[in-house]
Amino acid sequence: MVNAIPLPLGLVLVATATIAASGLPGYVRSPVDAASQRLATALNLLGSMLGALGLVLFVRAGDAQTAMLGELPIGRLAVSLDGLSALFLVPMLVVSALGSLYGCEYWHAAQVPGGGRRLRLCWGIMTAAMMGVVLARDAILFLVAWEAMALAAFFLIATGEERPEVRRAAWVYLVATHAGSLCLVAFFALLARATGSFDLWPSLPGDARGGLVTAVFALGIAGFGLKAGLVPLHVWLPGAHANAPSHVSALLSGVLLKTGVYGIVRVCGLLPEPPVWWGGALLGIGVLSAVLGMALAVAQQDLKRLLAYSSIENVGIIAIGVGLSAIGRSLGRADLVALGLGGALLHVLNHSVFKPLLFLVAGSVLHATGTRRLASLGGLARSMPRTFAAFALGAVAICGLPPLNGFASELLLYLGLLRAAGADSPHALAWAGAAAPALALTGALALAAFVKVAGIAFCGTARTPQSVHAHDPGHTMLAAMAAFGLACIGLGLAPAGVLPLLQPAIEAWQPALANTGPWLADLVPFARVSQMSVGLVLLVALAAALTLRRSRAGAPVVTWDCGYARPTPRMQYVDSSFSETLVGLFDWALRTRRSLPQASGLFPSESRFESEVPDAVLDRVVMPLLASADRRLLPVRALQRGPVQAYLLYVFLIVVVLLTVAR
Amino acid sequence: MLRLTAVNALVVGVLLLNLFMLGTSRIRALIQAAALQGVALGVMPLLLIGHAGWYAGLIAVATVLLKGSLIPSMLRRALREAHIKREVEPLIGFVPTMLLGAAGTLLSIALASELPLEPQHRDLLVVPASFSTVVTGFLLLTTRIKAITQAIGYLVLENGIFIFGMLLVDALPFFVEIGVLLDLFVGIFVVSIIIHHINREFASLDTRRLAALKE
Amino acid sequence: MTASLVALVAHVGLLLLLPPLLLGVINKTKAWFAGRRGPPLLQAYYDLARLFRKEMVFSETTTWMFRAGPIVTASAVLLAGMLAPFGAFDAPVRFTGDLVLFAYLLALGRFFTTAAALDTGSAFEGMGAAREVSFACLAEVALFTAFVVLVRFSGALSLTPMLHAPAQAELHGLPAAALVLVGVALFVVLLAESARVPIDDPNTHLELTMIHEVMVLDHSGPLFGLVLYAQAVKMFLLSSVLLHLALPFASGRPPLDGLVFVAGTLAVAVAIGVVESVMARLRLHYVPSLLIASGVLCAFGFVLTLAR
Amino acid sequence: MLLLALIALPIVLAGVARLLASDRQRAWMLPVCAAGHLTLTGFAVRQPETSTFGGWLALDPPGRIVLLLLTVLFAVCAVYAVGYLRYRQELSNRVFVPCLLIFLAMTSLVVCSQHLGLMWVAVEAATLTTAPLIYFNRTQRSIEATWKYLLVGSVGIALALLGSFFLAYASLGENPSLLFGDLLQRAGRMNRSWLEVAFVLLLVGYGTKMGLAPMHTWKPDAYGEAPGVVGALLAGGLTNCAFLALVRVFHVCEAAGAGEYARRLLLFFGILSIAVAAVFMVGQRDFKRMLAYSSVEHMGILVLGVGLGGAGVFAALLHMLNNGLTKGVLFLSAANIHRAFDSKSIDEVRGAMRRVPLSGTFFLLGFFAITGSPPFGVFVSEFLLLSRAFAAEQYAVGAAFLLLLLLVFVGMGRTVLAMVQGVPSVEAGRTRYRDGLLTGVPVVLSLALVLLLGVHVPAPLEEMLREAAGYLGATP
Repeated sequence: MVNAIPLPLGLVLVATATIAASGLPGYVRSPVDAASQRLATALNLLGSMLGALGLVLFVRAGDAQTAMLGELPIGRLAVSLDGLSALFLVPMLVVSALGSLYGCEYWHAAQVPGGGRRLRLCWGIMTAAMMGVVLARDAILFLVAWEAMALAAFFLIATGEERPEVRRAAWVYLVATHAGSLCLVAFFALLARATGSFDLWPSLPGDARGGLVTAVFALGIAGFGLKAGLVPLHVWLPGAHANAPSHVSALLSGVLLKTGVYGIVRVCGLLPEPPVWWGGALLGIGVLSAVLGMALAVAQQDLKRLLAYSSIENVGIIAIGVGLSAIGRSLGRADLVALGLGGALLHVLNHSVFKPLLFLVAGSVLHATGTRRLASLGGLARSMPRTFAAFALGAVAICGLPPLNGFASELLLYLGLLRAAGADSPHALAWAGAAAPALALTGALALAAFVKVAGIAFCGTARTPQSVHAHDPGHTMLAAMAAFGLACIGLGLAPAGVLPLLQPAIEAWQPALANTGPWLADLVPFARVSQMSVGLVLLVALAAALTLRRSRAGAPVVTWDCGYARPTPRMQYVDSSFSETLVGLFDWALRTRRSLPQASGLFPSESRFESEVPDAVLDRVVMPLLASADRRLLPVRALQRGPVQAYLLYVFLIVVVLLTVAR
Repeated sequence: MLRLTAVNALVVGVLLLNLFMLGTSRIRALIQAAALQGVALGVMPLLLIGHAGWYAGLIAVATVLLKGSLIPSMLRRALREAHIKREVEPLIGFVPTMLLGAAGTLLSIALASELPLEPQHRDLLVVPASFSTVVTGFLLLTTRIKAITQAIGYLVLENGIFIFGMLLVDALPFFVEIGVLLDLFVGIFVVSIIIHHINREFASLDTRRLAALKE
Repeated sequence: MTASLVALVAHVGLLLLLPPLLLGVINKTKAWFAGRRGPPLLQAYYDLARLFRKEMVFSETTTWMFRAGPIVTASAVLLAGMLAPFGAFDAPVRFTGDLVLFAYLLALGRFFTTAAALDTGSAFEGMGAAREVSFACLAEVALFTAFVVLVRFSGALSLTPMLHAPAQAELHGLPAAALVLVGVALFVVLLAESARVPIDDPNTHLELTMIHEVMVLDHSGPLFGLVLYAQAVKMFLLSSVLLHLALPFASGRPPLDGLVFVAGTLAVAVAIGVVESVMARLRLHYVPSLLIASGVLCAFGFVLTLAR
Repeated sequence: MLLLALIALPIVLAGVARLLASDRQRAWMLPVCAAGHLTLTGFAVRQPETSTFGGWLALDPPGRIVLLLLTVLFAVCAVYAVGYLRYRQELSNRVFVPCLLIFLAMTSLVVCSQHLGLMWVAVEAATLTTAPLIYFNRTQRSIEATWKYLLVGSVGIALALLGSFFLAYASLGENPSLLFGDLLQRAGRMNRSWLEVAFVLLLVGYGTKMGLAPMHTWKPDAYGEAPGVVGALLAGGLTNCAFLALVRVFHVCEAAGAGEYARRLLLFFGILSIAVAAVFMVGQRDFKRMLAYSSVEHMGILVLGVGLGGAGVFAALLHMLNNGLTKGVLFLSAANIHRAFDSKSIDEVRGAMRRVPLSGTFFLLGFFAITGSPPFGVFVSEFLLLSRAFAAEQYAVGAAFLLLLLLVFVGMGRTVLAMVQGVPSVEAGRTRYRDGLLTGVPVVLSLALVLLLGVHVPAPLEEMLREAAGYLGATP
């Protein structure tokens, strides 16, 4: 029973198919064949173009479109394109295309074992599956797409499986994602029990309350939160992001996490008027994730782990927005809905621009120097200037600083939170305002973290020969980074540009807004923000012209070190000392492991100071728990050691028990 | 009436054989007892079914033949080939096993009394006997070490079940009975082959040697 | 039209010219406490003029980031100045949420200042940068909590109406108490952000104990001038924000209000000077406690507004 | 007649195989027989229910499904066995091949027999024929496994016989009979207490053959030591025959009004089996034993489904198909890996995906399939089962089910990934085995079937499943 498919949706579906097939060429031709890799990238780009075209047409048309493609053993192949799905499709198309472009040089078929064709295959499958996730309108289809996505991601993370730490990261990810999938299976089963069908996304009856609905909410948040990486469910995230190839990390952080966000948004939309505590809980989790995530990020000594933790922070920020909109939904505060969800979704878009950019930068650094350890980098700003420029863009953007794109989304969230605290809102709601300082704190922490990266890895002088001889990557990688960088600038100078995407998404979630408003454009002075950003740029240009052009510069000298004339690279500040104060402030959560130097005697011998910050949840809670469970279960094994007589005894005993006790 | 007493007498004999099997320390004697039980089982249907149908007789013959002579001889051969001590080695002593056997008998009588019997079986001891024989089989299986004694335990277990089959001898069609007997025969046959191999591989029938596979 | 033009000119004029005077006032106050005559009031202006004529010296390790530091900071701070109302006068640029932009422009400045400091590769400047970003985290929390309280108090999401609210409302009871708490907290933030005692000591000579000054050791000439100037502007802006709470006064007559504002800012400067004279600099690891305390004050203020 | 042919054909060919001189030709008898059996089954499942010998042999709806699974699985394994025997030329297959064929005959008999006694005879016979198969490798370990398998299995099956007698006795009265048809007819008049005891004994008895905990103890040993192809046939064939027997008995009990009691027992055994399997899979270093425990787990899922009743029965029957075929994938690919490394401990086996790419990859995929990842079939049946648990308000059962599934995934995954990932250590037994056509195609084929069941259950098959579920008194 396939019905007529509207053109935009059709284009998106074709795009999905194209991208899904993009990895296949590597299997018909020789694996180490760069041509097939280029073909794969071409297919990816083509698919993205088609998808983008479809989205443009959809935004023009404006109304949701559905199609039925066939049947499954249980459930149907029902897909639909509404505002929310469309918005989440954008990062998928962009990051997948640019990432595979970057991969052409970064993971060149001729230089990696096996030609990286499994990577390309899974890349296409994962992207297509993610598109399927947001398009699916049937629980079973959703689960199929979800699992395909999760498994493809597993293979992508496990690309370098010859290294044990990669295997461990992939394994942790696999367990986490499976736990999440089981939660979702239960979630959809209960949902089907509540609504009587597998259609997505249903709206439960307004008076639906009680255990069942609560269980649905809890399971949904758990399942999707595991994917999104909300604290304390983030255990898999840092390892996976750090150990995957960098463009894969970009895809994971830029897009995969967002599918979890998508699910959370949908879960909060299940009830017309959800209980207030739903939004409250989400807001709390968001604050926790944002603050702890960033605190952990500041403490990291590995570039990619730092970026991974900052992803946790960003997801936390998004969760704050979603929670706020849920609260607004339950209290009938349309403005909070618009601002909260708008901010969250805008941040989804922004984060999928600057985080991939930063991961690609990290990839270039890794490519050039072979290390991710901040303390063994340094001075890269001189040896790889273009990469440094890209990084600076990404860093300013991710700290939410004007004039780049991070600012707009945080502004929306601040407006929402401050409105919640506004004079006319009740006390219970005003507490939501308490999230604003938390948001500010994460902003400041982010600034600390990225100044640290900029200063330790890029500025100063090189600490190791690798970073002396590092060099900018080739045009392909630079092009991908440049594209993201330009997006940062564009979205920063003209955030209003994405309103046509945002407004329908919000209305898809809260249809009432469509005719009553308030519209996002009325709540937020986008024009002013653009003007100020442009003004800032002009002002900087002016100041630069005034100071630099008409003033003379003397001959370069060594850095002033209070009279010490011969500074060495080893005298520079390193990352751990840079973040020492902040780590100290958060030690109650981070619990740094320190090995202090033993200095004794008049002339103490050489000794070292080391400190590392383990993951707050994985290394402190989960692993010990599992270990103890292992120990507990071991004695049970003795049952299977017995002689055959013992085995026969079991049979005999169970009969006796059943005949005597169990009757 | 006379038939009933005769049957009950046989049944009591079977019960005594059970205790003896639990008590004896010589494998040969064990095999003899099992064979004797088999013969008793063979006779039983003739007594139970008044109108001695042609196939009741046939079953009786088959039973006596298999349980009484063929299978025991196979076991004896296995015993002969395996040059081992002729003693039964119990995991727990003989006396405890006998006590357990007695307890099992009591338990089975209790269980049997719970289950309502058809009028024509009311005053028969067949059901408790079959249960206690089954229990005996289990005891032999679980408390004896040598592979061959376990085989005998299995035989006794089957005997117990067979005793219960007496009650349905006219309900069960002919060649199911035969099939059951045949299966038992083949089973013991295969078991004795395996015993042969165990003896060849391990130079003993001590099942405690069979402990390589475990967690 | 002309009125607004005049207002704009006046605003920009104050913003550009007044800040260095505050430095002079502070130094005068300290000198007076110490019984010295001290440098002339306009010393800061002379210094700036001299610096802008000097040539610049760059360390060979530095890159464009080092040059960008002062420039971006100064521009950001000046742009922020366009958002802040001066006394009874509205800010020339007002829109919903400009308070966020205000705070984030200061943060932008911090980003580039610290990055530029690290660009020199000097251990001391790294030290300063580390302290700056760490303490800023706490200062930001205090600042935004203060904003939340003020929003709750005024119901406005823009600096101008928000800061004018205390002058218009008749103050008594809990809200007034909340405002007092916020005022104290904002004063601490002001001291921290503009690197004054007890958080930092602008004219110590031991790099190990400095925060802001140590970050700019390598700057010279016009760039260093920009650094000093930006710092002064920052102080001026924060004290003008504080002023609305300390001196909620608005007569309808512009000349008078203008006078009140200038006097008020200078009074704040005097207050800073007094603090610098009577207090010693805190040991570094007490600084966080002080900033957290100011944040807690604001939190109390928030609770008070709830209890309204 | 057709049914008789189904049983007779393998026996005849077994005789032929016995007479043949060369091992090579004898091996080829397996595919030949499989082809014949497949076609016969094709006809048999189409035509309406026919009964021969006064209703002793008949193909009831559940039987059709088991027969289908049986013949498909045997076909796959037959092709594989040719390749396997070619690799193990040093061992004669004079016993192996005929036993395999007789095993097929006996299992078919189980499926077709409508008589409690006859069915028992067939199950016992099938058990006995598999003993030599398990002992194929002629090692001390294999003989130990055979001994344990034989003893535990026979004792369990003996209990089933006693149970059958009890069931007969429960329905004793005018012209007694053990035909399921008659039993169902007079179910209403059965004696409850006899019936319940009978069900306990039959459950334990056939449960032993299924490998439900705590009667599963023979399984890891037997599956661990038997050749992979035998393991596949045991896990996918014999266990399901035992399950069929159990379902038929349960059907009688339900008709007799003891369904509630029976369901409680089934739920108990289901959860217990899954739990025990999960516990023993965690940290399992021998991957064939791990597969055995996985089989225990899925037998538990089957009885759990029946115990939940309603749509659960449908789910269980579907799951039987999925599990059987997936077990084929897992056992056969595991056997390939075993041969490629000459070890079945994850201490030696590493980087299987590098040394035997096809087997390694499909073993991994099979793992994902068996742990219920969509789009593989197991997911569908498990999802249906869970929905049924919730629909029946058995929330605790559903939750326990999910938690145990996670535990199983963790336990199994650690072992599987350790095998397939990484780099094979050079000294780890370099054998000459590499993936070949005969040992590779069957694996691919059966996984393809599992995938097909996941994305599209063919209409006739679904019809059969519904019919079977309906026959068992459950409306899906």
